[in-house]
Amino acid sequence: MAKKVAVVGIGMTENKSHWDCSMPALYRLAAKRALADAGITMKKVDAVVFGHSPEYFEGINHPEKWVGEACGAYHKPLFRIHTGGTVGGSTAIGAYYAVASGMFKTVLAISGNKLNETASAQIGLSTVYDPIMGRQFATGAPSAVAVQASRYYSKYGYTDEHGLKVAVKNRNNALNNPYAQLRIPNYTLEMAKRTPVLCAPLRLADMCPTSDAACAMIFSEEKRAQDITETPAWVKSVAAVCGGVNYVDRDWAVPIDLRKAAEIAYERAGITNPRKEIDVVELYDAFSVQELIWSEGLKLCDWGEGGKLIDEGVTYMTGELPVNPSGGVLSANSIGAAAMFRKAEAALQVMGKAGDRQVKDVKISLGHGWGGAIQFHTIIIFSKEK
Amino acid sequence: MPEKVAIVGWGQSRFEGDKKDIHLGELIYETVRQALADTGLEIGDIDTVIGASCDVVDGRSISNVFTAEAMGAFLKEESKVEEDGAYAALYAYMRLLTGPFQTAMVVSHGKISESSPQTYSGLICDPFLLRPLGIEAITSSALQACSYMTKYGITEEQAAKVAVKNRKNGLKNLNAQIKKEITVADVMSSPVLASPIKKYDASPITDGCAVAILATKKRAKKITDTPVWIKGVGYDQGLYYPGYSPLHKLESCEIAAKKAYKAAKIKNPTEEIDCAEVYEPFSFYELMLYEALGLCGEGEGGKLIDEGTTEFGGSLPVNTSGGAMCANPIMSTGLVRVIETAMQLSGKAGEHQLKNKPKTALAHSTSGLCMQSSIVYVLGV
Amino acid sequence: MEQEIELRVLEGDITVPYQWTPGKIYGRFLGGLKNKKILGCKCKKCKKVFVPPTDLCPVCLYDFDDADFKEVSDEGTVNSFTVVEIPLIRFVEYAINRPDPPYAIISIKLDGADTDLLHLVKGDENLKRLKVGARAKAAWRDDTHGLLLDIDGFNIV
Amino acid sequence: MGNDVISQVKAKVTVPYRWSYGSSLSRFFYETKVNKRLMGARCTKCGKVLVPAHRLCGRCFAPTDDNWIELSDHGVLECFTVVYLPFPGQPKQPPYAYGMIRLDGADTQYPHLIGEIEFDKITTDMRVQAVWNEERKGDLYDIKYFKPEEPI
Repeated sequence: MAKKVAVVGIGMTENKSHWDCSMPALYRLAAKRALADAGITMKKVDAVVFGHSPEYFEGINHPEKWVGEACGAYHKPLFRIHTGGTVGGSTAIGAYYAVASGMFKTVLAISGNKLNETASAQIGLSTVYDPIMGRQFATGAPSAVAVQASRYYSKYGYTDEHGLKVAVKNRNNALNNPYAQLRIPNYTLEMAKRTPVLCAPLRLADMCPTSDAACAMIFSEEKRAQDITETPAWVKSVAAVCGGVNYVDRDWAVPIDLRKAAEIAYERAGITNPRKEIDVVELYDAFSVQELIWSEGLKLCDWGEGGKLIDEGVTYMTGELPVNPSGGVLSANSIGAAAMFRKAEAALQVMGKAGDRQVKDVKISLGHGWGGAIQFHTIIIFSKEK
Repeated sequence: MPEKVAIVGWGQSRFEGDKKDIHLGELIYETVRQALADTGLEIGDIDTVIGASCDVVDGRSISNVFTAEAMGAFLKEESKVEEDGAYAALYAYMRLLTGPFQTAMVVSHGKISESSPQTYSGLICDPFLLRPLGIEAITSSALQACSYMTKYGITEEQAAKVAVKNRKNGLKNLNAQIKKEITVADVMSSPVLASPIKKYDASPITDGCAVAILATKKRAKKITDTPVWIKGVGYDQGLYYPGYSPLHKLESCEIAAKKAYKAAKIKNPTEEIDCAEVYEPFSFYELMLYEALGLCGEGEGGKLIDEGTTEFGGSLPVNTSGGAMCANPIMSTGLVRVIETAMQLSGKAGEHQLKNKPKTALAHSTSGLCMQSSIVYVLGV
Repeated sequence: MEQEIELRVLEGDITVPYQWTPGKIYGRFLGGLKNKKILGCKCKKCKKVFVPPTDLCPVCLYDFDDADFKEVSDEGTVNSFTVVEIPLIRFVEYAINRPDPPYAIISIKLDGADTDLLHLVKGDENLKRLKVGARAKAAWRDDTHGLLLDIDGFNIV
Repeated sequence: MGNDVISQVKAKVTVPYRWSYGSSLSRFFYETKVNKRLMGARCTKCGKVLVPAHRLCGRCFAPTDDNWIELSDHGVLECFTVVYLPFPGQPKQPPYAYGMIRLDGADTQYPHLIGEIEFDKITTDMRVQAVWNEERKGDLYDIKYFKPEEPI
């Protein structure tokens, strides 16, 4: 049966263009910071789970081979997970299972990307589209999510202003996050509305930036976790569920795959009323509108009520259930690390170590990620109490 | 960790050099259905699915985007390991040890003919130090072969014997791609690819898919009368830059094997292991693997093949399936080693079943240039 | 099915222009090549000189820094080699590129280094004299770009 | 001299591929090329109709019926985008509009371009119809684009 597992150390790099840093050095920075945070060395780490998103972002196949030793993996067990945008979440979940299985006591999960190794991340992202069925008119992630946005807005009668309000909320939250890339003082809805439409209905303001970043999390079993830190973030449950793209009927505005993941995660964590029981959520808002859609999938509100959350101020830092205090993916997106940042931010919140972006009295937090053609979802629920 | 998780069923596609006529999704779908039929399970009985595939092989970034549904993963707890399927089986094993899952399906696939082993392996190279030289699987392995053979006085004929042995074994394997008996002289006279590696020292280009179904102890016994238990598994990653490594030995494999033996409580592998399936992309690697796996002493790989110990009728048969020499479906080759081992242990290997049914056996896989990473399973009945 | 339908394929490629960041360690090694110098990094813990250097000593996990750089000889001993006979797919295009086969890839320990550098040997005369244990010396290009192939190859001494 | 640090290494990577259509897509695009027909396949379990016709239903993991169904080349535009964002090597030059079209008789969506309409007039749930290319090669572009449905 599953061992109790906690996060005992977190390391983040800044999200920016790391022009002075090779890809191994970028991962190294995150790994070192996580070890320092836990106050341990690699000697105490039994295995590494390595995450990295599409190979064509940096043009490196099996990047874990080159980059692994920068994560301290010399003669350690290491395997790599790759599930697209949610890889950081999948990697953290992989490390969770590596510990929960009893196979290892302490495992380093690390994930990242260096999106600035090409002129545009959309070059690589467009190769996600099937070469026979759709790559012909791909414009990376923005065009896919714009299609999703148009469906969501029209299905429930919302407008692009709902998305832009999320963008403004999260960008203002990002001012409290030293690792965020977009930190724009006094960012207003008027400013967001003035940005150009890039993929209708999405404006520049609705979209995430292009970052280089890595994130690392150290998972430990119960006893060692308590030895390492007084503030472990206990993993209450994890879930990663796959949806359908081309062999199923699909309503882009209704993420049944995320709903399934949420139901699994809540059941395992003993959560019956997520809106009440969860104190803070970090979700994968690569595009503003997705915060509304994912809120529904996560059962923070009913289907079609996502827009109301932002209208009613529920998800602001001052609201009933703050979402993305870090500024979210809208303020920093390296893709490979982005979903791990969500998990790491959620863990920091229950540890009480989230600095200026700390929400008060967090007992339960949730970190989410999506990837693939918007069909892979990962969730980890953390608790302050064991 | 004895008898907690078992391999209970499997499916293998036909391994072919060029499955040009089959869409990747169709290939996966048919192989998964074959595995389900093997166990009598329905897709609804599978609790979690772990894929193994590669963006660069598929020419589709985030390779599981369009294949997950063909794996039967829709609305299931799914993940993807971007390594050989033997590593995906490891992750499935971890998941089964934790409680929420009773069954797991591991699906690995690759149609390398849609791209090339050269671009697949060449892109593993870093852009500064290795890639400018034309390093890829053949050339990096050739450097390693030179180093190993020079250090221990291993001859090209000894390496050729591996190719001869495995291709002979492959004749009896229905799934094998290469079915042609060759002689040492044939190997020696085949064209040089990168010295000392010649055409017949190399594994073929293979498209294929492999599926394994794993289950917890409780479920396994309900699914099959012949569960094959994962007795121990070890894996390790060594140094990346070939100029940093002692190329004459396979350090990561040595460490992985020690860990697997420890978990399985194997003290003397030569006595306790009845047969083995190893991933030998080039003939000489099998000799190096004998040493790294502790099946013989250091530098004695050549002697072991000379003595016939690892032949089909020998005391420690290796690659009774024909190994990678007879089919090397990239991303699946290692999982096929696990499956073939399970086939021998469960007595289901058909024409290539060993006469004395083995009780404890070893499966090996690798990933990266110069076998940088290795995984070793000890399986048993 | 009613009639025989041709099973189709789509031929294409994935083409991406890259601008890889070497960072301070690879970057300085490549900068050294531009100046026709071979630089390595000495690990403060194990004292080994890594040529070429990577960001850290992978064994000691010591992060290399500017102060750890050390110039080594451009001559050394061949530890391993392979003569490439088959044409390999050219999937990458740098400012300067490797030759067509036959050429050799060698693993060479330069004097003053504790690791091997992987590089090339070209030309019939060199290939004839190439063997394990042979001494070889870098042949520099006239025009250097800060790339590994600023060394055109190694000549057997 | 002596302490130069190279800050970037530039190179172009080109990886050739040859992707297989397989039997279903070969047959689907044979139909678009030769017969100007969009074919769907019905799941043998849930009865839903998939387009393009595929071998399996992802929801049920059941095979589809070999007897394919001819679908209308008219349908409803369920969602769409107008792309203005440019990037190097983009397969199609912006601006252009594309969306997901639920063809009459199908349960899944077919992706395609939207044409013959000003971008700001495109709406979700509008009826559209295929405009076929005179010269067809057996690919997605056997249809040029979908345009607003003409009144009958």
